[in-house]
Order: sequence, then structure tokens, then C-alpha cells
Amino acid sequence: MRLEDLVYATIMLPLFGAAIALMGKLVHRNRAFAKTLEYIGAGIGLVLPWVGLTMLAPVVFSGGIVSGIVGNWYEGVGIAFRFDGLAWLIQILGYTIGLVAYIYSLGGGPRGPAFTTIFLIQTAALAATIITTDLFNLFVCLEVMGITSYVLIPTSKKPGASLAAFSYLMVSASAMVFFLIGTYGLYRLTGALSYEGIAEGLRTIGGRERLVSNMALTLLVSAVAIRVAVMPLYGWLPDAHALAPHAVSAVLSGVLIKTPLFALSRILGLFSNGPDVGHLMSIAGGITALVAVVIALSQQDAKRLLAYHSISQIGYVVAAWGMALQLGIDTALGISLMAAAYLHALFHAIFKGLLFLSVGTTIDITGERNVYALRNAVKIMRKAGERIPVTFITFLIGALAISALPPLNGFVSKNAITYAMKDSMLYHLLIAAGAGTVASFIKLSRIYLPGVPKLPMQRTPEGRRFKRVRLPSRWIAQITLALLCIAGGLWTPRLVSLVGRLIQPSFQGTLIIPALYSGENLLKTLWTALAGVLIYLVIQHPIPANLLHAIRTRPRNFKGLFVSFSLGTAGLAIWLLI
Amino acid sequence: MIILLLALIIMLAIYTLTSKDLLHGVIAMSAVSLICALLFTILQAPDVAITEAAVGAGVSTVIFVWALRHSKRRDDEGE
Amino acid sequence: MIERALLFTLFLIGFYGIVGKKHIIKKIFGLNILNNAAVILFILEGSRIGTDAPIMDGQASAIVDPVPQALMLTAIVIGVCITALSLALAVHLYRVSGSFDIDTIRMRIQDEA
Amino acid sequence: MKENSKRSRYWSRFTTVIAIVAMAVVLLPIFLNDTSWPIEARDYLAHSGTEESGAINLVSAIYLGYRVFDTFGETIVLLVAVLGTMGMLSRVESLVDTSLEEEHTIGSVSGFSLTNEKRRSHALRTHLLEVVTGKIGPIVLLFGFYVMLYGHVSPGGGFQGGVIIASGIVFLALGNPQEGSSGISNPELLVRLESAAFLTLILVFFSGLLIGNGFFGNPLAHTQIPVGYIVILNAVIGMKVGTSLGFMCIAMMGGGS
Repeated sequence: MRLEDLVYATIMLPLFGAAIALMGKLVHRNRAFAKTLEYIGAGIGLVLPWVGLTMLAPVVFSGGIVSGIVGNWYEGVGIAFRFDGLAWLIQILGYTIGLVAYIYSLGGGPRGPAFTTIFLIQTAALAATIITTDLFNLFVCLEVMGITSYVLIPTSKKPGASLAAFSYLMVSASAMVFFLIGTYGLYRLTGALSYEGIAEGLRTIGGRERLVSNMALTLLVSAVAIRVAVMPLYGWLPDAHALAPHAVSAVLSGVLIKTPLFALSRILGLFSNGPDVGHLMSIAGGITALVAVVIALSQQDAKRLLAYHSISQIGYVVAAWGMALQLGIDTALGISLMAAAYLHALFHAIFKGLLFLSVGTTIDITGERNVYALRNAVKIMRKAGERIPVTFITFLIGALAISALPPLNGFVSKNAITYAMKDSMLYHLLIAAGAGTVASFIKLSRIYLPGVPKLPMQRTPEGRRFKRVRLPSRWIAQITLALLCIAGGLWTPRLVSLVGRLIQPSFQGTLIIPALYSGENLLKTLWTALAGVLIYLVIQHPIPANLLHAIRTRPRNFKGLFVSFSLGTAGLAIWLLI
Repeated sequence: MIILLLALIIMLAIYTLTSKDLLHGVIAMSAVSLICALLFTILQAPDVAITEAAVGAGVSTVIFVWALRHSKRRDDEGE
Repeated sequence: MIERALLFTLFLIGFYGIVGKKHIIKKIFGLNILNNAAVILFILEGSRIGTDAPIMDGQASAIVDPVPQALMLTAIVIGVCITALSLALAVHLYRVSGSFDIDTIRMRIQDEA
Repeated sequence: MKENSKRSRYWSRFTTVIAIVAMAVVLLPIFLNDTSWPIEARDYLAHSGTEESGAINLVSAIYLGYRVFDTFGETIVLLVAVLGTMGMLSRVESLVDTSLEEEHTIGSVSGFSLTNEKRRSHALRTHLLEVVTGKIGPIVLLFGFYVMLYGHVSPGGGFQGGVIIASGIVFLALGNPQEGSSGISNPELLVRLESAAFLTLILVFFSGLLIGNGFFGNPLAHTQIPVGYIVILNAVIGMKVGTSLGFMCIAMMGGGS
């Protein structure tokens, strides 16, 4: 069993599982057999790749890189791939959230062999995007990842979901055509499609073609940046993540906006002006973190508030990732920043998935999504058959994790990022965003605590206050994510150096490990928490409340997505020229 | 010859976007696909020509007509 | 040189169709034109270096570059799949909101949710 | 109000122009760049493409041999698009005749059987159409199989053949009398064929493992007929594309059965 087969096994197994689940559609006469086929397919697709990843672990930890051509064809034409530490880490991220979200969907989310097939194909596409080092293959993987999410979003039967899926589809499909034009530009200059071929071709080109390669790079970066929802290009994300089914929105905001980012870091390694792009992206990431938190504070719909938080947290990740590229992946600070960026991406996927799932269960039971209209949800859920308030506890762990409080994983990764970018302008942006996060999660946790709601609560159709919902599999998913949050928090000091070694095996120096529990650090966390509470009290006051109301009801039209896309692309192009 | 075909494609594309009746737009779209297929045969790309003709003109026209049958043909909102 | 300029205008027409038009079926037309323009660009430039089709049946001397042709097979089929899905979504949106204008759809769906 | 709408229209027209000009600035250098087209890949393929993959038609040698992973991704995109469209289709139909809303399944694609589909009177089913398509159907089907199976020699291959087979199936569905949709245009059979084809496609890719050439390698590489791999792939992809598109078109026509 050669290593290349093991690497591609992690992609082919979910597709094999999807094929078996599709056979479930074949025998939809007797439900039992179709159900077993579906579960076998899901088992193969989501559990077996873990075996492959553990077998690959020793190779990757010893700094080995598995690379070559798919199917041993000729390297000039074939598809090159490269499986290294970064790819292993991202596949761990993808399969964790995929497995947990699928377990949750058994309880609440959409069902049916078609859903399982498309969910497994999405997980396979996520895994394939990170290991490919071929430009056109990246195009195909991003298209597969995109089309699975366009199909999965409207399965939540809400009319708004079709509109959200349509806007997401139009923006990403047109961005992908620009990606194709970028590939054309690079193929014409260098005659190769694989990253190494392009990099070596670009070294020998003259002055005028330098402009063309910059423009082609701009198109590639902006087409991928749309899926990462950085500052100017995030318009499609709130509707798509808020209106998708709970299991799908956990995967969407947990994994689907991070894999393209780390696939992009492979492309940017090729170009001589990669660091400039990293610099601009880190600035955009910092601004995203702050602005998205302010908009999140103004939201009424619980899931839309969480969606805006995904944008602000991805702003954190992009800021750290951009600065890491700017400083170069071979310097101590660069590696520790990239490691911090990956850690925050992983931990954000875990606690954001946890928040989406627990808030989702609450919404399903109480039937109410409005943050101002829902109060003492714990009592309602107890009547709905949840003796011990599992959902409330898991929600609390997720909320504490995202507002970076000591024992949990959010604290570690956010401090790793802010510690590494000590005195730069981004540092202050991210600290302010942290305070805003604390404020908005106090607001969101109000739905569980007893209190008098501002707006009347809609009756569930049966007139009673709650709806029967299958809890056990939802609990399993929520509890596993909560345990991961706590484990991430406690076990992390060694994790940072481990991730650093995986990202850059050839680096012998010591990484910059944040002194997590030092007095100065704890004081800073206390200050951000107090600032958060202060902000929360301030927005109760009418004047800021009206301001927030104005932010929430600002006119958002479809064309704005494209105008911001083209202006963002032009901005990046001008940035590369000066 | 190629320039002539490209100019024809551009005119048809402009017509699809400005025509009030969507069915005329769909017919113009399949005409664009057909001319693309013709262009590809001239450019020595027979595989792509068959794909463009079969997949581009064939299937997408069927889907567009189905979409129009399920909704309204007139584009009366106007600009 | 002129062909590329014409393709450039075709590309901008497609992009205008997506951005400028309010009618969602027109937007899907624009997306289709955009995809077609990218495919023609690849094939047109790929065929500059040869005179014969890439079928190696003995007498093909200077063949055309087959790599962009193979890539464009994939791009055309992906474009058609995206069009099919967007049309299904557009018809669903029409059924739900009764109009094809993107802003009225957003308004009608907003106050309904 | 009049002033406001005129101003807002002027503003939206202005932003459209800005967006297009911004994109034009970025795209222009790439379109106007005329460095000579690279010839290394073409020379290698012209020289040794045929005996490595066995196919005379170099384009199908590339997209079913060297870059078969892209084609695999493309078949998956087609599969997901058809599943998504079918899901949407049944919801659009259910919005029309508000049938029972199936709880949370993806538009009850699994339960989507055309038998309970409300039969709609077919205005388009004139007698002339029925006779003509009935006769042409088999011929188109035969041509589709030819294009599919001869992909490695003459231009054509999996996708093109599949689409022609799909149109052949639609002709047969249109052509036969309304009561029974016998033969190949029966939707149940098409769904089964599609799932079976997808499973065999994956098994073919697994077969590359047998001789250690990796997942997408050519299992018959060292035998005398390396082109067998491409023919098998053409056939399986053709069946998959043909059945799924045929099934979608029949469902779109309001159900043949």
C-alpha cells in the first residue's frame, strides 16, 4: 500500500461511501435496506479516513512530504499533488466537523440518501482542495465544494435559503470564471499548470510579463477570497449560513471558509510578491474582525448573529495568516503566526460548530429565532423533555470559548495570535473585536436566562410552547464538540509547537509560544471581558440602539456583491503594482 | 472568418440581454452555442465542438425552456 | 489581436449581464456568456501553434495544443451544471415570490421571513 | 419620491459602470498579452502521448488518462447538479399542487417517483411529434453509443456520447404511447442505472491500485491494449451522463410515465 494510495484513500473513501449511499436511492422501495445502505456509506465515508490519517501521521510528523503525480502519469501534463503537514492538519479539521455535523443531522438536520451523498461529496472536496498543487484541479475542487453547498443550503425549506443560495451561486460562479482567466494568463506565460512548473516559469519572465502575472495572481486571489468572505467580499455569507440547515451551517462556517484560505497559501508561496498580498489580506482581515462584530451586535436573528461572528473570527484567522505570509514562512515569528492562524481556524470550527448546533436545537424546540423575543429557553426545553439542560451547558461552553476565557480553546488561539503580533496596528483592532465578541455573546445568552422578552413570542403551530425533537444524536454531537473545546484549552501548550513543526518541518529554531497564564496576559483578558460587559450595557441605551438598528436595516442589494468583488480585485491589483 | 463569427456571437449576446421576450433570449443563447461549436471546428478542436453543440446548445436550451414554461415569458419589469 | 479584443468585449457583456440586469434569468444568460467567452479564449489561443486536429491518425504533422481542449471539456460541462442548478433556484424563487426582479424578490422574502 | 427614484437609478447605473470598468482594468493586460503559446506539452504528447495512453485522439488521452481526476470531479459536479435540480424540481411541483411537504428530506428525491406525479395534459404531444420522435429515437440512441464507445479514435467520448444518449432516451419517452413508458425511458430504471454507473466508475478508479499505479493509474498500462482503460471509462461515464440527464429531462417534461 504505497503512500500515494493512502493519501488519495482519504479522498476516495468518502466518494466510495457516497456511491454506496446513492445505491440507497436505488432500493427506496423498502426503507430499512435503504437506511442501512446509507449508514454503511456514511460510515465508510466519515470514519475510515480517520484510519488513513492516523497511518499517515508518522510520515507527516517526521517531516516527510508525500508528493508526486496522480496515477503516475507524465509530470508535464498530469496532476501534481503534495501531502504535507498543512494538508494533514486541514483534513483533520474537515473530517472532525464533518463527522460531528453528520451525527447531528441524524437527529435534526435534513435526511435521505441524496443528502448523505452530497454531504460526503462535500467532505471529499474539502480534503481534495488542500492536497492538490495543480491550478486547474484546484478550480475543479472549488467548483465541487461550491456546488455541494449551493445544493445543501436550500434543503432547509426556508424561502430565504433559495435566495441566499442563488446569490452565493452567482457570485462564486462568476468569480470562478475569473479564476479560469487567471489560469489562462499563467498557462500562457509558463506553459505549466502545476505550481512548481508555474513558479519555475515565472522566474524567467521579463518586465512586461511581470504585469500580466500580477494581474493573473490578482484574479486567482480575489476568486478564492470570495469563498473566504474577507472584508469587501462577505456579502453572501450571512444569509447563506443563517438560513442553511443547522448541520450544514456548522460545516459551512467551520470548514468551508477556511480550506480555500490555506489552499491559497500554497499558491502565494510561488509568487515573489506573495508577501504583499499577505500584507493586504492581513489588513483586510483586521478590519473584517472589527466591522463584522459591530454588525453582529445589531442582529436580531440568532443564527444571523452567529453568521456575522463567523466573518469576524475568519477576520482573525486571515489577519494572522496574512501577517505570517508577509513575514515569510521560514522566520520564527512567521511560523508561529501561521500555527496560531491554523489553531484559531481549528478551534473556531469547533466552538462555532458547537454554537450553531446548540442554538439550532434551541430554535427547533422553541420555534423562535428572534434574540429579543426568546427568554428562559432552558425552562421551555426542560418541558420539551430535556431534563438536564445539556443544550444550555454546551452553549455556555461555546460562548465562553469564543469570548476567549481562560480554560477553553478560544483563549489559547486568540492569545497566540495577539501575542505574536505584539505592537502592530492589527493588535488593537483584534483586541477591540474581542471585546465586541464578549458583548454580543452576553446578548445571545440572554435567550436562555429567565427574563421578560421585549417582543411577543410566536406560538409554535400546535399552540404549545415546544416541539418534540429527537435529542439523543444532537446531544452526542454537542457534547463531543464541548469536550473538544475543553481538551483544546488544556492540552494546547504542546499543540502550538506541534503545529509549528508540521507547517515548517525544516525549521530548527524555537517558536514564540505565548505565556498563556502569565499575570500580564490574564490581566489583558480580564480587561477585554470587562470592556465587553461595558459595551453590552452601553448598547441598551436608546442612542446606540438606534445606531445599531440603522446598521441592521441598511439596504443590502444583490448588485453590491459584484461591485465590492470588482472593486476588491481592482484594489488588490493596484496594491500589487505600487 | 473567425472575426466574423466572433462579431456575430457578440451581437447575439447583446440581443439576449436586451430582448424583452425571454424565449427569444433562449433561442439566441442556443444560436451562440451553435456558432461556438462551428468556431471550434474551424479551430481544429472537434471534441470541444461536439461537447459545445451537444451539452451547450442541447441540454441548456432544454433546461431554459423548462424554466420558462414554469414561469413567465415576458420580462415586463423592464429597467 | 482583434479576436482577443472582441473576446474582451464579449466578456464584459457577460459581466454586465450579471451585474447590470435586474432580471435573474438575464443574469443566468450573462453567466452563460461569461463561461462561453472563457472557453473560446482558451481554444482560440491554443490553436495558434498548429494546423491539424489532435488526432494522431498518422498524417497529423503540426497538431494543435490538446491540453486547453481537454480543460475546456470540463469547463463547459461545469458551466452547464451551474446553469441548470441556478435555473432550478430561479424558478423556485419565482414560485415563492412571484417576480423575477432580484430586489422585489428580496423585499418579498424579507418581510415574509 | 420621483426625485429619489431617479437619483437611485442614476446611482445604480453608476455603480454598474464602476464595477465593469474596474474589472476591465484588471482583465485587459491578460487579454492583450501575446507571448507565444507554450509548446512543450504539445510536443511531448505528439511524441509519446499515443503509446502511453493508447488513445489516438489525444484530447481523450488527456481528459481520461493524464488528468482523469479532473474528469472525475466533473462527473461528481454533474451528479450533484442533477440531484440538486431534481430536489428543486419536486419542490417547485409541490408548490404548484401543494402535495404533502416531506419532513426535512432533500426534496424527497429518494421518494421522488414519477408515478404519483400528477399527469399533465401535454399540449405539445401532437400526433406528428409522437410518430417522428418514435422513429428517430433508436437511431439517435445508436449514434450516441457510437460516439461514446469510439471516443478514443474519433472525436467524442463519455460526455458527448452521454448527452446524445440522453436525447435519445427523451425521444423514446416522447415517441412511445402515453400509457406505458416501457424500455429505457422508464424513470425507475434510469435512477438504478445512474447509481450503478456511479459505483462502477469508482470501482474502476480503485482498480488502478491493483498494479500499483495509484488510484487513477491505468490498470492495463503494461498489457497490449492500454487503451482499454479509456474505453471502459468512456462507457461508464457515458452511461452515467446519459441516464442522469435523461432522467432529469423526462422529469422536467412532467413525467413520461
